[in-house]
Amino acid sequence: MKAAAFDYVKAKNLVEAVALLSEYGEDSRLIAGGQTLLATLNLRLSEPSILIDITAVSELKGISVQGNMLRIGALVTHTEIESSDLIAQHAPLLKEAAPHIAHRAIRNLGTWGGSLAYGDPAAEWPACSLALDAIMVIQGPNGVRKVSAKDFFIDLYTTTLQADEILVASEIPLASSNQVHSFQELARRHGDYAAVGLAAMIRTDKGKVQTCRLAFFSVAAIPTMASKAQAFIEGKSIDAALIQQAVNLAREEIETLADITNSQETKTHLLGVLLERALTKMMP
Amino acid sequence: MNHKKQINMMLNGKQISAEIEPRRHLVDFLREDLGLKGPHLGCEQGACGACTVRVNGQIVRGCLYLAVQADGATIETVEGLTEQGVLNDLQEAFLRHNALQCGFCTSGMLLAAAELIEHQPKSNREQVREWISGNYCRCTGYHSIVDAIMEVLEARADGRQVKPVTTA
Amino acid sequence: MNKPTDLQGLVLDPIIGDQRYIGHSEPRHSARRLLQGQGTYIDDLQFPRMGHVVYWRSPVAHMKIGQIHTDRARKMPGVIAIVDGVQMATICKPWVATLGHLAGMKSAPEYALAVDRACWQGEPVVAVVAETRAKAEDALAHVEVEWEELPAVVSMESALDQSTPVIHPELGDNLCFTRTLDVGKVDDVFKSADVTAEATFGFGRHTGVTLETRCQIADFNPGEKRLTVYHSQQAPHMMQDLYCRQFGLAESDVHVICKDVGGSFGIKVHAYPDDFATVGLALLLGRPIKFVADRLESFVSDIHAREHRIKGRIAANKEGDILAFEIDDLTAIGPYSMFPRTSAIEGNQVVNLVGGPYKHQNYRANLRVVFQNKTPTCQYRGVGHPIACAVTEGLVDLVAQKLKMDPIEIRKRNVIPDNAYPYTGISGIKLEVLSHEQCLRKIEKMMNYPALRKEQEELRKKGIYRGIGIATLIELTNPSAAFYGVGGARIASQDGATVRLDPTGIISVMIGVGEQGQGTEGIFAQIAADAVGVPIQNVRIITGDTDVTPYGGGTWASRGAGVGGEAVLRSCEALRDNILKLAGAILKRDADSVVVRRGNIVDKANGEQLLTLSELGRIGYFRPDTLPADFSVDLMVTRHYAQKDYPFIFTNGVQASYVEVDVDTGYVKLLKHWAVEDCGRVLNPMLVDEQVRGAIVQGIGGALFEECLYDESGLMRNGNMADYLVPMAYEMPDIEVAHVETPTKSSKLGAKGAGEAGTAGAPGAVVNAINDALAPFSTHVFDQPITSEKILRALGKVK
Amino acid sequence: MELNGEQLIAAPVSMVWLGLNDVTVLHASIPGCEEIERISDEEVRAKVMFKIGPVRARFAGKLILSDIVPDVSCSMAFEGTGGAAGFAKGKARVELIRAEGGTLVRYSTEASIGGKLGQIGGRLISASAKKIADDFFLAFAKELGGELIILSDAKLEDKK
Repeated sequence: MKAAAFDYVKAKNLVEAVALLSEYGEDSRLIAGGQTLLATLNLRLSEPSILIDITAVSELKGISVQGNMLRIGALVTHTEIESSDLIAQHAPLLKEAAPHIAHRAIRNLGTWGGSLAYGDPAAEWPACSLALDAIMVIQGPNGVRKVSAKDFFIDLYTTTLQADEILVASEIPLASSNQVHSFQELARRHGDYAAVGLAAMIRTDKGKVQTCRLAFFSVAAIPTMASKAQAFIEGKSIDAALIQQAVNLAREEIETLADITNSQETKTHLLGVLLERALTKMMP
Repeated sequence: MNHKKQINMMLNGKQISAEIEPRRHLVDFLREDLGLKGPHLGCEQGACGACTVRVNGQIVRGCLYLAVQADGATIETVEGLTEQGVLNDLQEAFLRHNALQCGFCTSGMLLAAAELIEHQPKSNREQVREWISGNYCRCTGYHSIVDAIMEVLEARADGRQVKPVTTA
Repeated sequence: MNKPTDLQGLVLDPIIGDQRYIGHSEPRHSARRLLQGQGTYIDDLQFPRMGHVVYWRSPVAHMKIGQIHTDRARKMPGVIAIVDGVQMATICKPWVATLGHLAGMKSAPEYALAVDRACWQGEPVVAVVAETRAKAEDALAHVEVEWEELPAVVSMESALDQSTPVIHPELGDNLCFTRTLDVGKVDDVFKSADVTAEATFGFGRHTGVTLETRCQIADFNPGEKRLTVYHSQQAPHMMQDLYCRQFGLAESDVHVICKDVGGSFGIKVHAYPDDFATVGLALLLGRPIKFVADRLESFVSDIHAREHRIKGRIAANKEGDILAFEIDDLTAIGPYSMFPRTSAIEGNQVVNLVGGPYKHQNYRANLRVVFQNKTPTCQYRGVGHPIACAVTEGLVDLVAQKLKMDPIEIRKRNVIPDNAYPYTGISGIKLEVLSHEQCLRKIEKMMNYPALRKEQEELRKKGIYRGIGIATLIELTNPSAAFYGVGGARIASQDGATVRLDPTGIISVMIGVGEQGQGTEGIFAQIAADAVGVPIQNVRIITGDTDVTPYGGGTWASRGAGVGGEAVLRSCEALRDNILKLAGAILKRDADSVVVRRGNIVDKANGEQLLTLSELGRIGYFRPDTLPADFSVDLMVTRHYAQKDYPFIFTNGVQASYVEVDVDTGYVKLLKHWAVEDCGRVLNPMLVDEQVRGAIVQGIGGALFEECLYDESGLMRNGNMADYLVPMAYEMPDIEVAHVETPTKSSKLGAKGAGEAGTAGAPGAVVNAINDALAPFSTHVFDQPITSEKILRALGKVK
Repeated sequence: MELNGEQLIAAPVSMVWLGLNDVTVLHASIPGCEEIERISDEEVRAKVMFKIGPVRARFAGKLILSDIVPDVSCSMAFEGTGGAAGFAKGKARVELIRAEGGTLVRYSTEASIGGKLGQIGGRLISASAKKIADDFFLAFAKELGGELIILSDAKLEDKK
């Protein structure tokens, strides 16, 4: 399976990348890690006329702390996240999630930004970005705009990114000392897309949950927050009874989609199991 | 449509340049244009790992990386890494444990294992299994591959050389 | 160096005076080139003027082919030719794949490229040849085939219904083959038995997923009118014969060469429509044509296997004696029986093998093999065994559970005793000599069974559900002509080896059994080195070339070591005798007074070194004038071996699996796997271990992960490597292997096959372990692959 | 794959019916529609760019209408080929029901995706089909100058 012919251009900087994107429009595709795109091109399930390589754009690189936010550049690879001390310190959920993404050779090239921009409902980073209240930094022809993760993913494989925009980075509030997380994923084989997954984070204050984020992936068309369960948990102390009620709420509120081997009902069941496990783990 | 691009790269220690179609992925370039048949194609969708090569010191799926992206990069394949360092140790251990049968996955498996040995020298069997879980082998059932990699890890931890396999 | 430490259990007497290699874990030295990326697989070969073919394949399960528009495609850059089924049929005859000894079997004529109709998603319809693969794919996108969808037969359950359309009307119905076997008094026994148990066993369709896809290069030289096919194949002589017959060529004009094969497992022992089409293109175009299946077309065009639904029941008395088995097997094979081995063999094997390890005297089996519009199925590693074993062993565990008997105890009580051989199994199979009792004792010890049971019990109290599954098995190997030859298929069960002493003392062995990675080259070198008496590095093995090797069957049905190895042994012993005669002539002494040891002729009595083989070679080849006038120097010898004592030489073994089931999620973790196998004389323990391990993992694949999923219109939904789940390293357990050696007397070597038994036993062991883990919930799962959803359903957690 | 659903459109039945039969409205409503042409009362042909995630495939297809009861219901059979990418085919039944606030469009669809897309896309094909249906009705409602009133999500039933 060989890709159909296309042209290739490498952008030197962000301004040029945005200009190229505007110039070539619909027929062009951005290539960063390329781990989804190139498989699609090899299969001829997409035949763009030109690829715009953004891997040299320095504005998209690097992990840094800026004020009370952790900035993860769109080009940061899964491997970089896995091995970054800054991530381990300020967004440990991501460090825990990273090894679940495919396999080493893919993590070495695949990027944070690529994963978010595709918004695959079974991918880890979109859910993690929801759980951590990430803010997406987006560059368009008319400047920069910021969108919170919860407004970023709008439909299957669809984000608020416009055709002429590039995801530059994400900003994540630094993990506070009262913050704990849990990452749960069920996949039939290690590294496969999840059957069901959950990125969870809570902040507690005096034994009560102050903030609760339960972001499920591979349950619906987009990464999905269990907002009723979150609201139910917030302000309360976690105990076995609360966990059971939260599980029931989450199972009710999330309308699951079947996949190739799991029915809706199985997914609903499994998301509850993962929630129970996550909450139990995060219980003080 | 002629979109051919000029590329230069360091391949197995030698500077090379070529003019290629952007659609050519790295392994097709290595195999078809340069005659390096060590990396294989098993799926061309990034699932099997047979095409694993090293780009700028890291393993990648050679079918999910364009040759044109390798402009300016350092590329290493099994051919270039054979008989030196970690790869040589692994080759001897693979032979001793019969950690290959048909050999089609082997170059990819060796490069994946080499990166493990460099990055996680204290891995246990489970961690070895996790690391190579992106490389498909239909023949061995993986047990002997894990044995072979463990032998190299243990030898290196003890500061020992992996013994070469000789004939009886 | 490199001497194994695992030989304590192997106690057989040597077969050769100075046996240094046979029975030892000698590494496969020839594999070194593969480790260095220097193998020669088909896709590595490049020839001048080579064209690359891609196929337009049917996108639907069943269609009428309308007009084929190729004008735009022909104008694409680099296109060499576009050929359809009608044109291809002018040079390649269609075939009907049946076997004479499978009474009543039927199938329909099948073409290299579909003519008029295509009957499964993936059937090749149009060939596009271009200068490169990419250009061929570019042009393929512009081939337009008008098609009209025809009703498809998808479900095997309704394939024989009156209301279901008949795929090939000339056959009358969708029944390919049926067989009934009824021995003893099954009905009476079930009526009066103390206990009976029954279950329905499902087996998902799966496929081989060789890492190297199917591939070949066909080259027709118009000058010499000779066809050379470089093929990733298991049976080169069989393919030579088929190309001759389908294209009307003389045997002398067809040359098949198999170099390195990147995995085969039965996937590459069949003759596929696109094999013939690629050869046809070479003949039409007079140039080399390369076909390398891409992964997506592999999933819909490589043979599939194992789509069975079996209703089974078992009867026993209260003492725990198994009295009877009964099965009803329904299996679907696609729209055509596969050429030339046929697709009825798998079901037939199931009938032969169910209950095989046991001594019950009542058995009934009913088999129906039906056509449907899915990819054809055929023989794939284990052929019927994993199905028969899972059914048998599942039923045995069910009845043991009812009797509250330990699974090992019930097996010990019921297996055919080790001293009862030769024995005729209830299905009529002839068993030369097996060792079930010894194997059971060994595995019990090896896995420390009582301790494991205790651990299981302790953990259950903590809500951790582990299970232990046992599966005994028999496996047919070293087939005689009863497998194919008697049915009219020109597939050799015999194999030959030619061995030559080269002038410098090198031994060259040419043999029809090829290397697919299983290590036959390695064991042939071991046998040759010992049998002639030379260091192993002085042996060279040449396989896979119909111009060079003796005529033989190739690699299938676990015959390489047992049949090929025996041919090597016999030819090498004959060569050794000729060497000794020549040594006698040179040394002017009795040939009986000298022997060959480690490359030298030595005095038999005192070991004195008399002559090197290179000196002997020099004299034999270059100075025959110094030898007696009537002395004939014959330093090249051929011997053939056919196993004729039994239809098959059966092997046996037992496997055990230890699993943990997460009863909240239905996920299964494989903790450990054990196998004791008896393949007769073990030629190389390491290689046998590795065959067993690889085969076990292939069996586990079917038990837990692999399945070709189809939608209701007959379209495959997961035909790619991300969604068809092959076993990967992380989920697989460590596998401990031990051996019992009961040699076959049908050969001097005493070796039986070892390549498939792992696959035969693993699914049964794993499924039984899962059901053992689920026992506290009084539920079972028998539908493979066992997914988490099926377990959750069994547990009542989802509907 | 089965896709069944209901959409409430804030427009009268007759207008919805006209819209469903107006190629201009359909052109604007079908996601990725590049060309559309009415061949006869019963047949419409279209070219559609199918865009989901990384996939872009151009389908050429036709829609055959039958059992037409104006303002009430119709059946349609559709098939489209996306060249090397695969094809889609199926049939749908559409009913219009007068409802409070507008027209209830009830549809039941059986579809299958074949070729490469079907072989690879299994994981998300149902979700993709639902998205296409949702996008269509959203745009369709807008075209009619009304709006889509959210009832509940279309029900997906994935028969294996």
